[in-house]
Amino acid sequence: MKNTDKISITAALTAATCTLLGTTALQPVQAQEEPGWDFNTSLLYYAESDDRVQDLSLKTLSRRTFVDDRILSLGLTVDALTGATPNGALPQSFPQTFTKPSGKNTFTTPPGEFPIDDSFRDTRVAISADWEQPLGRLYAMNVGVSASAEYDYLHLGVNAKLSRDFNNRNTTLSGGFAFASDQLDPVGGVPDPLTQMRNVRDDDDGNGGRASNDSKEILDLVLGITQVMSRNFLMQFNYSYSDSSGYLNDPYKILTSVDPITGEAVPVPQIPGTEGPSHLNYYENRPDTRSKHSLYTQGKYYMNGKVLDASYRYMTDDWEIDSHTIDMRLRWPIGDDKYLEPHLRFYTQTAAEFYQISLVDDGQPLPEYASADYRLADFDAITAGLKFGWKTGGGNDMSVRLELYSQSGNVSPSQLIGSQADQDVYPDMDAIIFQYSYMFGK
Amino acid sequence: MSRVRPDRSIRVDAGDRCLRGQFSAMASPCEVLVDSDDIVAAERLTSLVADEAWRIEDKFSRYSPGNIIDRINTAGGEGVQVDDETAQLIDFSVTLNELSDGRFDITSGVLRRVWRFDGSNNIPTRHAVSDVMKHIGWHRVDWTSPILAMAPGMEIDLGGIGKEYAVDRCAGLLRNTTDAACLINFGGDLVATGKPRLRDAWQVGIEALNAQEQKSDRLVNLVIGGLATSGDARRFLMHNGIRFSHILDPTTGWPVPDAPRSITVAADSCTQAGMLSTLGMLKGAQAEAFLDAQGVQFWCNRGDGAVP
Amino acid sequence: MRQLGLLSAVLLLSWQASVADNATFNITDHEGKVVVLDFWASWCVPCRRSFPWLNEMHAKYGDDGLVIIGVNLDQEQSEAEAFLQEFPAQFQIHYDESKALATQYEVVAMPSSYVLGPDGEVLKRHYGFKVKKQEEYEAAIVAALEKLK
Amino acid sequence: MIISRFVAVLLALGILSGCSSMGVEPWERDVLAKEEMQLTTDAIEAATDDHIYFSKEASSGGRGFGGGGCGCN
Repeated sequence: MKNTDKISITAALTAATCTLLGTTALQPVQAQEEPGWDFNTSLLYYAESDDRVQDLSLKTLSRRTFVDDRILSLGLTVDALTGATPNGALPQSFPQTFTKPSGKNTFTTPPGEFPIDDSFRDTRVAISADWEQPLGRLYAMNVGVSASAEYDYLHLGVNAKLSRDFNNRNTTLSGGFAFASDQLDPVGGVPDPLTQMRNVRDDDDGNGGRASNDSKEILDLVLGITQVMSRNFLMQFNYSYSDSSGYLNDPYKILTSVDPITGEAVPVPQIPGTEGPSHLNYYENRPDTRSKHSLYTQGKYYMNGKVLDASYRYMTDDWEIDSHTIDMRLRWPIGDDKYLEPHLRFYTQTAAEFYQISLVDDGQPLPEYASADYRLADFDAITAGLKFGWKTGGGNDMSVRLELYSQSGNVSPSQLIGSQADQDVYPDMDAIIFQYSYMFGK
Repeated sequence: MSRVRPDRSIRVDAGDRCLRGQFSAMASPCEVLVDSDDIVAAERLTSLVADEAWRIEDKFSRYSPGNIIDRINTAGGEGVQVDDETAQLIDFSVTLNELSDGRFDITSGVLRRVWRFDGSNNIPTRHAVSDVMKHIGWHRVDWTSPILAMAPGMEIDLGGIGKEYAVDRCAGLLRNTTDAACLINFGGDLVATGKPRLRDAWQVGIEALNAQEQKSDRLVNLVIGGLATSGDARRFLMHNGIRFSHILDPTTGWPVPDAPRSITVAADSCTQAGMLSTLGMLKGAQAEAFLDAQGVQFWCNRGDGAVP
Repeated sequence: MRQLGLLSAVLLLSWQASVADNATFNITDHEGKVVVLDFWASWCVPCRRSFPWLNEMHAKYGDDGLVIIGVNLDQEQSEAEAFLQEFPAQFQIHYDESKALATQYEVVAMPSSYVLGPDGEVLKRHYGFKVKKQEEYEAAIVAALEKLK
Repeated sequence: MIISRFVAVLLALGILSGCSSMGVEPWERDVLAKEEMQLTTDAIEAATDDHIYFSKEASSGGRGFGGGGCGCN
């Protein structure tokens, strides 16, 4: 049976209607759907190897487009975090015991393993609101507020951006700032920097005389240029400056103090009737200011249907960390409502000047700053992933992406003492990122 | 069944930045929105529209004994002479019958003798359906205008065209009598004659019943033209897990498989919008492809919560 | 008065706006009329929003001497026709294939509309289309039409 | 360190020279208007990545403001 579904009967139907209604011609219909809300929802499963951090996250972004391109965006994120990151202490050839941050009990790590406090549970809720609107024909502005809360952390932030078009919208200059004020309420109080890990206590207020909280402020400035290179090629260049000040330490991170010859953790005599750390370790300390500069350039290139998205970022800061990031995606359409998007990302960074894998118990005074947090070390990371997107029957967009992210550290031999040389001193990590997202609405 | 005298009163009150005349006709709540603050004129226009709607209802409704439809359906095979308006409606339905390969057929009303869409699971037997099919099919009708003759047992029903036709007829009347922009809405089938002065457009909600049967209204800004919806998410049958929509294919006598729950179309007139939405429903799974080819704006709700 | 080519007669079916062939456009064709040249393209969202208003202006002032011409700047004419199927235009459409007209009127934004007086001189220029500014655009047309009286 | 200096200079050059000559006419923006050609095609994926890398690495942001707002690093 020939397919009559695709034939247009509009002309015949219009003629028959005009005859029926006795009119010669009908004015063409003028109807347009009022843009309503459109929604972008996603479920993320992030899990690191050997049961370190796991995050199950639900994100929604609701956008309401008002007449003349004025847009309100409301964001909500709920993260359920379990598992924990290494606390900075080094694995030893013997078991080690540590006091938990709450100061109420201890946990023991078997030999050869990175000490991890797995009692870590956290639920994080983040909300954001953002208003975007053109100002006249050449300017556009964007203002937003954000807030997020965890059991030990509260973030409040504002941001604003102004952009202006030049030479027929081929060049757009934009400038923006973001200011955040965060407050930390660590479990067991704020540890005094570079002091020894405490024994278990049973005093009532739980903080053992420590300050209960501390705060930090972050100011971000971004200057950007978006430049149309050709009909298929668009580029963006951003310079951003970020200045943080206040309590920048991680309250739960420590450094193992080792014997200057053997490189092994120094045991701590345990007074009978008390419980506490089995070996010598100190809480970390970082400078209370940090200023970062970064240059970012991104290009989008259209190759009859396929879109290449490549970006490079260079960052340097006054903690002597330099980093390079290369990120590439290629969107490969399949038919007219599906696509595949492979993703490749390379990242490398140098260590912070005060990063060290351990302290040395040689009677000398402790350094002013020291941290064994693996995120401040010299390491490389690679992300490889694939995203598949498709249009649903109702014309909405769905997508699924699966990515592997792996970090590997490079600790310079000069830092290694005694037995550390033939031991694992950097907690390499692999993680999977699985995200399903569904865009529907208007 | 004694016919309760229908309430034929009209009421005019203040609508949203316009005057709103209300009455009921064709078993639907009807309203006329007039973009003016002259209450006397609004009353006159509302009664003008209401009288026309009631005239068409009395003339073509299946429930009014003695009207032209009743005389045709009880002629027992004799030829019946029809007036010009009826002839035009019949000619229009013949065109629709051709354009839809026989799926739009005004003789298919008798299928209701075997199909009752009450959400239950009583499906007629194959035998019962084929029995009633003997009385269906425009090809069985002898129509040489203005005489129409049908075998006994056959019936015609203009319900599929009547409401939209009435809306457009009333719009024509209003265009000739007032410059004020008006919106005529007969139970969801509507037409707008022009842009209201104080607003960009008339705001009309499309009832998109999604899976959880909550209404999620999507708004359309209508300036000129018609909007019609066909399909009723509440009328269906469930039989061993399969949902049978109430849209029956006159060429088979069985419900159209994979018919959407409802379709709303925007077109130059309410009649065109109504016909395209009905033909869309009859296309079942191909509804979207068919309506895309017609180059009209439409909203097809398949009840999966996602309406394009 | 700049000499421009002859616009071929555009037969406009009320419900099916067909795109005129790409003969060059000639302003003298509309001697003694107010012409609104509206440059648009199918992929441009604000252009889509301006069509209902242009239709309304055509209906309102068509017989007072206003001629609206939608100059299409799509790369492919088929894209323009697909757009017109869904958003019918009551006014004339001209397909500026060589983009000569767009260059001549120095179009800097999409959409751009120019109100030309009876002698073809540009009286008013609007870049972009803001629903909020519809009254302002209409006022410019009414002012131009005054010149015809 | 030399590479990073060189790269920084390259970028600065890119910024300065990018303005005048290049570009398209307003009616040649059909490709640039496509959804997949926007600088950020999936806002949630971008925010997710910014946040993950903010909590696992010492650098952040670049495209926009840093992924911050948590005690996760």
